[in-house]
Amino acid sequence: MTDRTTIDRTSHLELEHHEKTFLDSNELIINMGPQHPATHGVLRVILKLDGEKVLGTECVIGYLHRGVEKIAEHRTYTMFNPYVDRMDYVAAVSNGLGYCEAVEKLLNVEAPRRAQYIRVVLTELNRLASHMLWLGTHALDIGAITPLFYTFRDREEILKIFEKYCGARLTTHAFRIGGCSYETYDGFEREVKKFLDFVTPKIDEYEELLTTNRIWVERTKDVGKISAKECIALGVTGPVLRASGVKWDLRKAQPYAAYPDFDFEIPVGQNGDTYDRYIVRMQEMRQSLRIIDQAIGKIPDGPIMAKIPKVMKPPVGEIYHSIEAPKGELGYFIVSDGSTQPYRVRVRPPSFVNLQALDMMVRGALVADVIAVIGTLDIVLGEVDR
Amino acid sequence: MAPVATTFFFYFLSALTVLSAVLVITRKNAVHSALALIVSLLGQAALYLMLYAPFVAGVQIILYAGGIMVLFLFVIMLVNIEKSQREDQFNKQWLVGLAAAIALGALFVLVYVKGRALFPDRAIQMPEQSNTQQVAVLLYGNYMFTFEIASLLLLVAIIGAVVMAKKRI
Amino acid sequence: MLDYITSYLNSDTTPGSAGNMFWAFVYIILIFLGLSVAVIAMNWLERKILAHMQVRLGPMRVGPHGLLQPIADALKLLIKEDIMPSQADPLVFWVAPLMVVITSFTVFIVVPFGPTHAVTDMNIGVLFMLGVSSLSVLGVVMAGWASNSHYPLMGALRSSAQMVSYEIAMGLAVVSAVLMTSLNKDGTGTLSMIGIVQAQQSQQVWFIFKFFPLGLIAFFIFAVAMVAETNRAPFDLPEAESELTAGFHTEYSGFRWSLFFLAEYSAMIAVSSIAVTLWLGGWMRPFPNALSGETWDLVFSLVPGLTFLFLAAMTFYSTARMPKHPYFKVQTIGLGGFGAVLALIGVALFVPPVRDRIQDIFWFSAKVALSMYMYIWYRGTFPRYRFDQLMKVGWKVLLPLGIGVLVLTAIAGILF
Amino acid sequence: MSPIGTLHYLVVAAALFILGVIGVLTRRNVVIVLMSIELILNAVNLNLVAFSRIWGLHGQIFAIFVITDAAAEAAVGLGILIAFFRNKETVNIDEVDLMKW
Repeated sequence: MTDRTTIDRTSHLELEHHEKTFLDSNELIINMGPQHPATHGVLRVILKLDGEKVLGTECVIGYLHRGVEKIAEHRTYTMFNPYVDRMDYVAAVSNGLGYCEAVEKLLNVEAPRRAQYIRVVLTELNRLASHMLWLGTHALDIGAITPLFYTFRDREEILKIFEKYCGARLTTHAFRIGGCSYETYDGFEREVKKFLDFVTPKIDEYEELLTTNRIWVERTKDVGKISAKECIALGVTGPVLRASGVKWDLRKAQPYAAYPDFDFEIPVGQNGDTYDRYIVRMQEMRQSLRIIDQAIGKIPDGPIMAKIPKVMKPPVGEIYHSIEAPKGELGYFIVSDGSTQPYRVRVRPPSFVNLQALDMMVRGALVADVIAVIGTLDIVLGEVDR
Repeated sequence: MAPVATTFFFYFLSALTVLSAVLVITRKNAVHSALALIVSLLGQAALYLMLYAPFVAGVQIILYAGGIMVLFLFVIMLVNIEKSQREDQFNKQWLVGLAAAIALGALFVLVYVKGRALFPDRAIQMPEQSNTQQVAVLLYGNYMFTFEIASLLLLVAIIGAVVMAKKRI
Repeated sequence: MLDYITSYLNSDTTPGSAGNMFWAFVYIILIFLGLSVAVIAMNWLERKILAHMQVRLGPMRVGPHGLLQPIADALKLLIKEDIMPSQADPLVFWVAPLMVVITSFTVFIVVPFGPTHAVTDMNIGVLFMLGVSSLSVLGVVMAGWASNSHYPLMGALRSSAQMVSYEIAMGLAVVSAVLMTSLNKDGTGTLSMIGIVQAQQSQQVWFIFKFFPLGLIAFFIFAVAMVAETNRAPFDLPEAESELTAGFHTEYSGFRWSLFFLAEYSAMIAVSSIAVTLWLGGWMRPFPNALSGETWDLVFSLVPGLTFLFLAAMTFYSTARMPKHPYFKVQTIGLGGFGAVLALIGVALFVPPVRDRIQDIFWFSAKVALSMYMYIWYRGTFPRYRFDQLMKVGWKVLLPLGIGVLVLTAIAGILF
Repeated sequence: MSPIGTLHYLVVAAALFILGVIGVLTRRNVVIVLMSIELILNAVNLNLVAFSRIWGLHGQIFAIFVITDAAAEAAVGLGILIAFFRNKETVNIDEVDLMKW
């Protein structure tokens, strides 16, 4: 993608609009980003505008490229583990879970039950944190500044739990191949339960501010519509897909970790517009709370690490394992040549794939909608660029 | 209100008005012209105030400076002016323009000399505090029909402008 | 000369109407200073109030509770490098902020802080205020154009369309209030700001409650339109941070930017004072006829002093709660001093001659302050409108509503 | 009575009128031509208001009507300008030489 854009960034934009528009010579080409308050990092969107109307977009990415996949080829399986935290840095726990489970599958080991329960609790907490951050920034983009501070206040509690558990707040590196790095600290269950009681009314508070807010509904209803068919064609996953009415969640479709043990629902929207995505994510936050509530009560006793060799040499072969990250399907494709280092690691990041839908969603909309749609896609540039 | 320093303000304002009118027709950049025109219009509004016509002055500010000039600036921004700035700004008719100006000036002088009696140097005392009320009485009394026609004219202008500027209807 | 100065003191008109230039200048300077102080205070209050709405503290470092923060900001802006883009149009770039700031200060010459506390009383007061404040859009448009950059240009286009659209609804609401002034024996209305308040006085009702709910609806239309007119949330599209980075003043920095800032806040105060004058009884105290009589007059005349004493008490409470660490010694003393100044003002406001003169100004300012608080509240609550929705609200909701209210007010005026 | 009489205002108005005529006749930019027309209309207004001091308020009423017309003229004129610019990509008045495209 980057290559193509360096050659000719706007040619395909020109081709698709033969019809004459208002003051043709004054079509504006605007560079939104990489330094822009609403592009969630360093996304650069080239907008072709007719007044306020968007005629086409082109995403230029790679400003945060660190070559994570290449780095993997020169690290042992264990050494690469912390790197995945740096991809989707607001959902580092999910990244770690996906990688660890993929390698475990390659090694043919399974993490002990206790470790899997801890994993579920932490991953769902992380999903909450990610959705909270999304809600705050998305609302900020649309102009509501207050929800940002509310969500950050509550996300802080989650980060405190992470910090107590593993010492890090953002790039947690909470799991190890074969289990968890750390045993839970004293009072872990009590604190998580306290957090659940604390956060449940808070989610109502966010909804009170936004769900029936006239301006919020007008700004999000019928904005950035995408149908289920288009979603599937583009490979869009996660809440964006579910808001279009497809009941697809890897936690149910291909259960992993301890998810089969829990009872939860997959929230689904109908219209596939920004408002539905908002509702779906809000519902998902409640479902996450439900899962945590079930899991935290019955964390089994036992070891937290499976028996894995000190020097990891997976058998020759390849594996694709994907999990439901907060933003969609996060997949790891790992090829092993039998040595201590992976031959190739390919990450299927949800943000990168979802970002493809941007152009389709904003064609013919207004500039303000581009901001709303970038927000609703919930991209993290660390993950898009890797 | 007792007028203060009428002579000074008259000469100051009329100099401002006329000089900015000169700038309007000589500036290369259309935005600069518009800026000068705004100054000229505001100067005229002040002159209206000196002529005890506060309502006209208010209308001048709110409609001309606040409405029409915004429209002008809006259109200048829409049309590509960099190109038009590189072109020659004046056409070949400057001779005609000069002749017209001289002829008009001569006409004005002539009219003044011949029709001096038409300008009695008296002024009726205008009650400034009730100017708006009196204008309103005239506007909705004697000139009611004209007023309605003016509103019709505005309606036609709205429709005309929309038809002209819209891409397709 | 001294006679000229003292002769005005017993006059019962504004210095402008009395033709007394000395006092007119004094009033202009007083208003200018008061406005600057109000803008500085507003800056601090907005940040503090917004912060407390958003579960944070706001400025806390510069001075006790960040009281000196606006001054520090002003200093920073003044000594900051004033950047002009190389491709900008220097003249227009230079004139635009001046235009905005001059227009938003000029309107204050007709704002009546009291029956005699205005620079002048114009026959066309309201028209003058609306007209001059509508000139600020020219400055905005010029700023956007002169920056020679896409974001400012889009901000300028948005702003010109927005301001021109909302002016119409605003004008209709104003006309329906002006119509109410003509409901007296001789049937002559007035556009004069002082005349409008006097009309409310003689009709014994604030126009917001007149012909309920017509006055209320007109006030509502004005209240919405004035937010749009001053480019504040939720109508802050011309400077929408998340869309156009900073809209029309993206390329401005330092002193010129601070002029835009100054103009925005004084424009907010200006439109608020129009609303207060037209609908909220201007300088009149609450319930002037229901709670009339000497006793109530006395009670209400104590309110300004009590307000300041209350503020002082709050300040002293915060002073007592300051950390006892020696590091905070200067700040604690400063806060206590500030409280002492407030208390002193409060006590001074109880002295009968001062008390009588300050009454009108206090009630007017209190109503304006309430309106300013609403501005902050909107900003903390609402998301931003989209451009087409903004236009829809302006043309399809407020304009028909305004026409309807105008017609109904006229009918009600004939019937009752 | 101040030394400034009606005549002074008429002279200013005449100067504005002449400047407007020169602008209309010599400029090539349509926008500036339209602005010059505004100048002419304003000169007329100044005359009307100046005369209204002698013969009563009717001049001011006429000035208001002229301002109304100016608004209508500006709207239609700028509409035509945009239509013209869309087709010819220029604002040069010398190139307005066709009645229809």
